[in-house]
Amino acid sequence: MSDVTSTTKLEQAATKAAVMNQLPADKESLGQSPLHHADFASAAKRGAQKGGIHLSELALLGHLTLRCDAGNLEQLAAVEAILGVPLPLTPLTSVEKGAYSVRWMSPDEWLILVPGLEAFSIESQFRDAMPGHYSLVNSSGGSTVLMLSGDNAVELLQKSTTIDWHLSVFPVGKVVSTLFAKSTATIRRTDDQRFELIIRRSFADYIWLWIQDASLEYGLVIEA
Amino acid sequence: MTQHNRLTSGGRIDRSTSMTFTYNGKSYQGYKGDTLASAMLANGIDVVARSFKYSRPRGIVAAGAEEPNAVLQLGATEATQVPNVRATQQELFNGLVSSSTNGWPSVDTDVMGMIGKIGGNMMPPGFYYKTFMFPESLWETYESMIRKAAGMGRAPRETDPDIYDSINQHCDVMVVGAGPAGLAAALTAARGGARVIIADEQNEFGGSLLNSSEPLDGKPAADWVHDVVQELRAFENVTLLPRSTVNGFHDHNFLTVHERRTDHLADIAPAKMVRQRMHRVRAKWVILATGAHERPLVYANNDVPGCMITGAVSAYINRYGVVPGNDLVVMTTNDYGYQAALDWAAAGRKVVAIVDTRSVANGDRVEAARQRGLTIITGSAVIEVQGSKRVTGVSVAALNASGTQIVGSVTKLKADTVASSGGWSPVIHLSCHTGSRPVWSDAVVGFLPGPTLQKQLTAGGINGQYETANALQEGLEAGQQALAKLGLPDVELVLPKVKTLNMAAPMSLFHVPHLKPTSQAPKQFVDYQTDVTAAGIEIACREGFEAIEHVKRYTAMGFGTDQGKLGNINGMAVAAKALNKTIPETGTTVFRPNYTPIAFGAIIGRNCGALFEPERYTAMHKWHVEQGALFEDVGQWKRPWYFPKAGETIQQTLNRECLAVRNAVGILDASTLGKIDIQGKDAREFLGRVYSNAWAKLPVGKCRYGLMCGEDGMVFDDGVTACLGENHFLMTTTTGGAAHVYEWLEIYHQTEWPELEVYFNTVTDHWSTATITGPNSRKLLEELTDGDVSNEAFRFMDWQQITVAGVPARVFRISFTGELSFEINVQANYGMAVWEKLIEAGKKHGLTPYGTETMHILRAEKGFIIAGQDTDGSVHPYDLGMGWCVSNQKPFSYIGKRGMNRSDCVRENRKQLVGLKTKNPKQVIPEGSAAVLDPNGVKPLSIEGHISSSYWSETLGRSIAMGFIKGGLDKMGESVFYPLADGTVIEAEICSPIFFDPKGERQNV
Amino acid sequence: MQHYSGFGLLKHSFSHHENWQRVWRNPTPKKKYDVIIIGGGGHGLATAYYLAKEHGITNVAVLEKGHLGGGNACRNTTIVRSNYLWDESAALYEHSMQLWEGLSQELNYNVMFSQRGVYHTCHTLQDMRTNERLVAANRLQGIDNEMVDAEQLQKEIPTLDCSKNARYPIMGASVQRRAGNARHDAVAWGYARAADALGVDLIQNCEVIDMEINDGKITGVKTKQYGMIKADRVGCVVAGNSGVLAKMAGFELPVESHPLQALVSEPIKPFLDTVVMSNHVHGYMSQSDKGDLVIGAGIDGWVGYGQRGSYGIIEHTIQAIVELFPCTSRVRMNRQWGGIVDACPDASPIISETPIKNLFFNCGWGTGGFKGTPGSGNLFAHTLADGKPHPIAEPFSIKRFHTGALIDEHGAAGVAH
Amino acid sequence: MLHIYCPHCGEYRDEEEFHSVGQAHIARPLDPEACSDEEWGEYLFFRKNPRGLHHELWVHSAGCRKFFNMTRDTQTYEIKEVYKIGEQPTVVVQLQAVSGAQS
Repeated sequence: MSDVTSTTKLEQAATKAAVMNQLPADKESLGQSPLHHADFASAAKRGAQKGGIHLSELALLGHLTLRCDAGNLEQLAAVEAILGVPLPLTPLTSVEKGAYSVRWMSPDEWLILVPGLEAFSIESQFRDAMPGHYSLVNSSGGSTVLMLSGDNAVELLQKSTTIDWHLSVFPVGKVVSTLFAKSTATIRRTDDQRFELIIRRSFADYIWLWIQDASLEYGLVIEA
Repeated sequence: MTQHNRLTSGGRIDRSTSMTFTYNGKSYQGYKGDTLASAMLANGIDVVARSFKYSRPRGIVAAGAEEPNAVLQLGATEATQVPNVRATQQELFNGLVSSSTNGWPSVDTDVMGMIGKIGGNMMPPGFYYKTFMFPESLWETYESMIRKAAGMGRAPRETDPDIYDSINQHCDVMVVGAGPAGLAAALTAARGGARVIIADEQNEFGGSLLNSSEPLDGKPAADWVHDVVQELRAFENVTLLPRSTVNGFHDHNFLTVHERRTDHLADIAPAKMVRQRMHRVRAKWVILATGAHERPLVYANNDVPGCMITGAVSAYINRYGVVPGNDLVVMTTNDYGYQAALDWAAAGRKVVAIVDTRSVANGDRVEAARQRGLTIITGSAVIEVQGSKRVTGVSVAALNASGTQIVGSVTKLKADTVASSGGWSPVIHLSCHTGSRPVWSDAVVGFLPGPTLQKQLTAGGINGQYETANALQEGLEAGQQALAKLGLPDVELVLPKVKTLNMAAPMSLFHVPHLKPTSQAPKQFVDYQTDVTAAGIEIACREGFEAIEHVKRYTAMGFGTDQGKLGNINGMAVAAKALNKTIPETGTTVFRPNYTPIAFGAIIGRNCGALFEPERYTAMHKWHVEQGALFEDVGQWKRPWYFPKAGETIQQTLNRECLAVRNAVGILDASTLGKIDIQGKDAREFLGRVYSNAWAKLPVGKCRYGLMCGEDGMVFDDGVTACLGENHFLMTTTTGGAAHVYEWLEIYHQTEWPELEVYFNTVTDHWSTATITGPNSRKLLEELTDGDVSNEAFRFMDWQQITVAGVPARVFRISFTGELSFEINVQANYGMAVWEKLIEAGKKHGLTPYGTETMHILRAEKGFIIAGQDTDGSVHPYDLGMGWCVSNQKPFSYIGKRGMNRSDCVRENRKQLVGLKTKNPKQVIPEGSAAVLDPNGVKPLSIEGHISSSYWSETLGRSIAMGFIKGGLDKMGESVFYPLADGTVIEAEICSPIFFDPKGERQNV
Repeated sequence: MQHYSGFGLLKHSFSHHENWQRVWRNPTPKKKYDVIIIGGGGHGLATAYYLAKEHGITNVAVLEKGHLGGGNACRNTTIVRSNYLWDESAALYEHSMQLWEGLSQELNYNVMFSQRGVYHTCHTLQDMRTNERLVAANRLQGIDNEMVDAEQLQKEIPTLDCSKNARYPIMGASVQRRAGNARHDAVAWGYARAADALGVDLIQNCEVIDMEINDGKITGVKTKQYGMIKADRVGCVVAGNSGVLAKMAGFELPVESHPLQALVSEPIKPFLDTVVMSNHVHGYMSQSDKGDLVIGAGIDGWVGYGQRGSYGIIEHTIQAIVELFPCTSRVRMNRQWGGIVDACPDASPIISETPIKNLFFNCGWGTGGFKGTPGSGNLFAHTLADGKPHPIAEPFSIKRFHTGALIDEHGAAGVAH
Repeated sequence: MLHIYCPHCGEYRDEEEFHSVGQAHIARPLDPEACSDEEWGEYLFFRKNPRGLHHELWVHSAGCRKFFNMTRDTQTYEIKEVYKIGEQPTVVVQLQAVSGAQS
């Protein structure tokens, strides 16, 4: 475990960065998502089974932040080769294939979600194959994913953000980074009434409190 | 009690649902559909308030948002008290508890009223500026009397049991007002496919149509309203908001709409319901269909209960089935005023006379009154009212053609109600909110909305179009215009047929003359709520307050909770007359949000209590809570402050924690430090530009401390940055400074040096950091790692990738305590697992958790600064004695270099950071204490500096302090003095700030 | 000047108040003045008054583009205090404080200066350190300021939430008991009336549109309504519009003009008998003699001359107030408004010479200009009379932004007010 | 509450997502050491502060985190244009007639 810098196949690669597999062998029992203390599994059993808001957590996924040049065709090709999907270059769009999904975050930034176990492997593939100036950062520990759905999901988002969620301007697949109450979130519409919220670890408890409060009039169903 | 003013039929109330309410402790009945005001009038309640300055009895004047007098206290319990509720806007519910707000012992028999009568003459506008000055010492006594007398309702003394929230809305067209114009506009826009929101302050849509007996398409107007509302409801893209007041119209078509969801149901909101909701609306186009407010006329004793505006009389009769009196005199300058008399007569009560200020009156409504046999007195006015707690009669006299003088003799008539109409003022408030200045129209005799940059259309009464047919037509056109602007298809709308009435021109009259000059006549009120009279305005003008803003401020006109909705135009007219100007020459009056008052709770929504501001937690937060830690707020983070054991004082805890670190090992949750991942071939160059020291040669595997300065050379943050790879660094920042440092790096990269190949990513939340520090820390780590952490294999200021408790970790051998230390960083999902293993394994090594306070003491023993505590934006690295952290050899002029070389920054005698040892080692100088050279000098004393950090050091068995002293670095060994609040003086000796292990040996073992 | 008193009110009541004299004349401007003061706000009027009163210079005109006291003078939240951190500022604001005391009598106009105390609540350890430093400094500067703990604070202000339940529990507060409020309009009008009585010409509706500058020296100003008016010296006291006037003179200032908002509740019965400010949760409140809760908000982050700001500031401010005073949740907000504040990078004002000879600027008071009104006018009058700054004003030169000798009062200036 | 078009995200967002940084186009002197105290002071502190058209630097702090420029009327608050870093404004103050300062 002591090789600090990964050796790169492309000697000319501009970025010489440290990469490490951050997961322990015993990852299942040790890992605690930012909402571990909320114990969604129990809440799903004990709590309401009917309501206008449904909420679940996709815990311990692999979150990778890629920064590179959207105009660099070599980089784009490399990314597509690794992920099997092209980077979404249109602002506020996303692509998804199988267990991989990529969100446009900024003109030179994308957020890639992969199964937790694959983060290191993907990261290593980037280090091996990605040419030119870029950065790739594993941010899996820094955030978690909430899935929000239900008849009142849009209203809850209206209470929490200033974004226009009307389907005519916010179609399925659109993604925004925005303020969520007094925190931030990256929110993607995955279906007419289904949304994916990527939130920061340290704010997770606040957002959990906020969502419970904002759901009061609709009823909140926790899904394991 | 009987509702003796209630009609047996008619109106929009539900006579089958009776409701009980109390007013000033007495119980009354009303019906569902009543407002509190209509129910009070039904019960014959005349006096609803005592006036602010003169304590005169006051009654209900209006039926809507413009009501100045009926401002009541509501609430059945202490926690649900609401001050200053307008009875005309409060729907009646069963169990409503209300009371008047001024008057002692009661509003009916008020002692202050006597004083008002006697002392009133000594209270011209601005009297308080002219008196209460002598003797100077008595001002506070005078003032406390003024304060007790002022104010209206009272705030509750208990916490609000209700909740409020806000919701963000977007639409193509926001229609404000659901009267005929608003409904026509909304329907047109909706049919054209626009996303529409229509809001109205009343419980029902319909606006003026609800108060009127005028048919549409030959049927009651309510039928048409009902059909339109049904159709609007059917559109998926239309939101209907009754009981919702558009209170603010802000820049870029942003509107705040205040919806009252439960105020009509009960004193407290039913379970799970929000009491009020604020809709924050961003509209592509706004259609203002806000209608108009009627103006009363200004005449002597026009505030005696029973004096109303004519539209209100019609509204009470037609909408609520209440006739607010028996014998009515109408005074009007226009045809609309006749309607009240017609409605009154239709309700079967006596119309004493219609006094028309015009010499000729021949419009259709006038004819209708004639045909009904009502007495019409033309060319005359009610010049004075008799009565005190209710009108008993009026004095009528003939006027000259311009209405400026009385030309005939005075006739007295018996009456208990006077309804006056001076015309209507368009409700232009919202159009003013974004700075648009209204424009006077002689034709309308009122102000119209002025030019604006907002995407705004207007329709109906706001444009001076008061006839239903015109309002409907304008609404339709506004809807069509909005559709065209939005690029949506045009639609046709068949408007209901309304009988068009012939109208005679109104007379431009505001202030009715009296036999006596205004200054000597009985009071003629302009603004009821603030007790401003025509005479008062004349005095203000005479004294030189000539700008309308001066007049308003000097007299307080328009500063009430009704914001002068009734009185402002009349006041301007009185001022214009006094100054011999026209109204527009006098100035315009601009309205500001809110249109009507809003509960604080509704403005803040859920951002209160537990949700006031986020609490940020680390991965180990739950453990800290379970261990009974007390927390320090650092930014939004909750950091463990110290971990007391049962029975310990804070100082005992700190002593224990400090000694544990110095003698065994301590553990600190350092996860909150800002962390920024930096990658790219120019990362190293970038670091050299943003830190004051050198970074070119830092090898992979090493860490370095750096200072960050602004372009002014002043230190604003610091931290350790590690070289992870040739082109890869991990920067740490202070907990509070993380966001600022990140934005600062980005701004330089994006705007100044985009050519540098470097990317920054915030990873603060991604890594969890457990710092173990103390002589036993290596032993502890060795137990849990696969790596070689010996001093030979793992040097001070190195970092290594090893596993800790089975979890891959980046471990930094850096020290903020001066002890052997390891900062263990793992992916935060595993932070708790590693922490718990460390705690478990640490038991036998004497591992002690410690918090920020102990961290502060330990670093101060070593003389390490805390940015933000030992810096204040006015010190550069040399002031901190940290010239070693500045490299002037770097080729690039790093940020801060030029700034710290400005003339004031290089002068002698700057305040410099030093250590301070008290002569008496047991004395701890309070932080913040100011230093002087001569404690016996005369104030103001020149301050030599202050104490920035000060603690009891259990390790050293004495107090230690860091602080600033002018030229301190050259004054080692000299004494300074700290005079304290209690009069004692602490003497301290200037010394090095490194109190412990000055050679730094302990961290290198 | 007609004397004002309670007896006068009684006397005039017999003549129905028909015989009160005008508070000020409405003169037509002369061709030339010894001194022209641009800006008829509180500071400008005070400057004119002290020029006439203390320096005997009465051939003075105040040129006001609108009406007297119509800018920030009537838009502020009327807080008066002198507990600033650095010696330079402490001297400036304390000078002002001493003029406040007795001002009503001096002007024979009740400015309702009420020393009901101003508290700064502390919610973090850093807040405590900042305030303890301030208190310690003020004690040596001869300015009253003291710390009170949370328990004592709760006794002194019963409606303030001093419990441990708050998001940022109150740990203590500093209080200056000589601080308080005054009636803003009265200050402007009182100075105007007194200046007018000493012969100063107050010219309303007179907008300066250009300056006559020859060889780097100002000789007059061009006005929209009255054309050129000559002057030996010109003092510019126009707060938010300082940048616009500086541009006329051909230089820039280290100043930006931002919207600053404030709001009032409806008038309610006595609720708060002092002033409470919280830098940390960011809001402050007092109660006016009329009963309104007067609440101050933050400054908008962008340059704005529209006398209005963003609604978000209002929301955040009221959140802070309800956090501090939870039982205000059902109290209702009546009205909001905005002023234009000219803020310096170090949160201290400029009372200074300029690159143009005989042209002087008094600006940059940022969010705290009201309290400075008497002191500012008094020192600026001295500057205009002597052609060089008063010793107390000297550190407040524009030059400090070149040398780096800033007087950073962000900590003490605290919440925008 | 301003409504701001982010040139990077390509849509309007509420002001709350943005942060105004101040006057735009203030380039850091290329050779700071060659600047006098006066010049450095001007760079640090002295600003145009116009009533009217103003070019400002903003950042979409809660969105894409990119900086951009804006031309805005400081009197009416109307946003005339947004443009990316490195670009020049197209809406500018018309050159005024020679100032009366020399008259």
